[in-house]
Amino acid sequence: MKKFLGITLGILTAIGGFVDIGDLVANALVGSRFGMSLAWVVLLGVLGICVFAEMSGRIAAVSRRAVFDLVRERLGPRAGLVNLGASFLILALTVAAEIGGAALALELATGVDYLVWVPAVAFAAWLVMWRVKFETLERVFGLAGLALVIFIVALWQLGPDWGQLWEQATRPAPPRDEGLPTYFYYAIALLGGAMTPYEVFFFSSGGVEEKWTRRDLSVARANVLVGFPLGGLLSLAIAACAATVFLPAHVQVDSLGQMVLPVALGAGQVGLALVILGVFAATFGATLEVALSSGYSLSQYFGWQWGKFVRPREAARFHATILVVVIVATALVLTTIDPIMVTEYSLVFAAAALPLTYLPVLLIANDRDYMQDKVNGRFSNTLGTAFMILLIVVSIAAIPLMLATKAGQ
Amino acid sequence: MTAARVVHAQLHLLDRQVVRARDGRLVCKVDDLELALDDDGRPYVTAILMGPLALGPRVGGVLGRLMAGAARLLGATAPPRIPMEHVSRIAGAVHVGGDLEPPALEHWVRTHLVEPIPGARHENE
Amino acid sequence: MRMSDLIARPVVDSAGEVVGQVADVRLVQDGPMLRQVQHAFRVAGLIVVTRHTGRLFGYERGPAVKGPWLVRKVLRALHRNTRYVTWEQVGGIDGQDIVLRVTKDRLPAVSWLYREGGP
Amino acid sequence: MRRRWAAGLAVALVAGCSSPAWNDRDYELKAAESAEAVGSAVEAVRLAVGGDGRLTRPYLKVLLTGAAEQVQGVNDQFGGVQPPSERARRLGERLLEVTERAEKAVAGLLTEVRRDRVADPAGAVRELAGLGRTLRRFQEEHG
Repeated sequence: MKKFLGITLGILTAIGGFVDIGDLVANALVGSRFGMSLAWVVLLGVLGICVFAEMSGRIAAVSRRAVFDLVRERLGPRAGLVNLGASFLILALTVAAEIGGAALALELATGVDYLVWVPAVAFAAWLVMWRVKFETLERVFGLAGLALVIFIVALWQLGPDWGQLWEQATRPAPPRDEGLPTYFYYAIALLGGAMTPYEVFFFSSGGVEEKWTRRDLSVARANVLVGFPLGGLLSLAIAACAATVFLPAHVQVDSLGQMVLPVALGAGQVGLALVILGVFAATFGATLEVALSSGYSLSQYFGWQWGKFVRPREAARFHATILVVVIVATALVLTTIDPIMVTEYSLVFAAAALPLTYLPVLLIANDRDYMQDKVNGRFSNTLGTAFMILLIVVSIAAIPLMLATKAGQ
Repeated sequence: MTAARVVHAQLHLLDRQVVRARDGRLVCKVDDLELALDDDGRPYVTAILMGPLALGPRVGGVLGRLMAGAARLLGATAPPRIPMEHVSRIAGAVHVGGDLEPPALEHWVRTHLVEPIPGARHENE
Repeated sequence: MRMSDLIARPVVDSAGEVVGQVADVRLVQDGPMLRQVQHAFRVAGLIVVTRHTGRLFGYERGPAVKGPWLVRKVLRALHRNTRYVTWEQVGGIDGQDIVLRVTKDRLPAVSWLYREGGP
Repeated sequence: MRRRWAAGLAVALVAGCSSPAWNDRDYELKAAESAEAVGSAVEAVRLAVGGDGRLTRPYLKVLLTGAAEQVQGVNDQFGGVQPPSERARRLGERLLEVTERAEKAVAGLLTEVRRDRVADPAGAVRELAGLGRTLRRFQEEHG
């Protein structure tokens, strides 16, 4: 049991990273428009995030340094500041979207307008970050997010044409009524969603919060190898559900309510209750993950004391950052801006900034000053380099593709 | 006697995290290094400099000036320094001994914003 | 004086020819005693790059560093003209530039630092 | 860097909004897009109402509210575009006739759910399926 609870950091990171509000809807939308023909991107994203999360977990365990520490150390103060500005903007937007997402889940459960729930969700999230121990937070929300497994059950009960899903998945090309640029635009959005930088900010900082040491290297690795593939599996199940129910009916999913419909149709009211619980846990967990990440990245750039392993007064600037981010994000959601649209955009912007985060991780994982005998092997380096090339291509293509396809319309 | 240790300023010192050797608390980044000249006119490192007045000039541009300007507005005249003799280890982080004043901003945020909120002084549950 | 005053400063040789700019500063712990505790880090030399190619990432330091093959190759190609200047070869600072006592062709490549029998 | 992103965001947001139709073909494409959007909402409502017994009332209410708002939004937006010619005007009227029926159907279902539950699910599914087919055909003819 203790071993099992040891991997909840990976599960929370992955649930909050893979199946947060933006990805929930993006996966369902992609499933409803492209069937399973973009499944390869999710698999690629799982592999990529595993490679880099493993490196950043290893760095955290061996040197007790988290990712944004390394970003400034290797990119220098100026490029580091550019990355910080970009990341911070994306993080603040994402916090807004996640708060909105959790409130939308409550709306689905109660029928009461989501705007009413927004202040309550934001306050609860802040209170949890202020008072609850890191490990408790990670266990409660990581495990509650597992309710999303209902997507897999529902898919099975919907009784899809497995042969057809498989055929879509093995034929990676857009369906006849979709264009190639749109196809690649969504490929980038999915890859950006799978490899969002805050996943490694959070995962490595979480490792430091949990006081990982060299003895925990196997725990770190287990976290990566269980958490992220699980997140990927859920993403695929969401897309498959949408492909089964919505693709034949020509419905293009654009809301959280539509996104959970296949589960309700497949698994009934119990399924509906579970999926709403899962969505709430995932988005609320993501709120915590992203808001904490904003504190982590700012503090780690400037070298401030951060973390929940000290009393709040001893990490005053860290907690103040989180408080301000939550307040600003709440104000943003209350303007009634569509939270789902906000993440769709921030996913693509995040994709454009990926190399700036992952290059320093790759470099430090090779540095004996930090890693002593635990530097990258040839396997990690080969995969890491291949992904660096891919990420550079993605980052160059992301924004032009967004403009060319009018954000995938 | 072993050969004298060699490090590179940019690679091993600048922008590294400074931690308090006693308990691992995070102090600051190595924002810059202070140099003095020895009897033969050769420069050597006397202290680690921290804070916006050290980082601002390195960032440069409008942002860098803004950073330094904000610090001056709050009454800072020179960046806080940690003398090199307090440095006990240079590795993935720079470990320093001695007692350090909390930086001005941390102090201000602590007393004016964080401590008034209930629970600020307690361990998390 | 601060370390950042040295880094990124242009370097010219005794004939007035541009060598490049300072990318990193090599420090050796054999300076004056600090409060009888330890020796200070003394500036031993400058690593000078021909053009601004960003940070060195540590890959120019020779065989001691292992890294992804491709990244290593790219950085090595970018820094093939990187030179090492000992502090003794530095004449002084003239306005913006660091002026050397020797000509450019007398400066060793940085990889010389890591050869057997190097300093 | 940040400024470039902000500019990109602004352009993307503006591109998503309505703009005047330059010629007949442009208007026709706008009509097809609107038909697609309304069709998508109508089909989603059809699926939900068809599985009525399996959904909770608050959930169905939220889903229908969303769909009603979407259909109404598209109608308002498309109705606001000035047709460039007489032929285009007739095309637009043909579409609006269908989408306004869809708007009414969804709004009616929403009222029923607000009060209690859908009175005649089978009949509603038939009606929505018919609307969905019509819109789909329209989209394929003009898209």
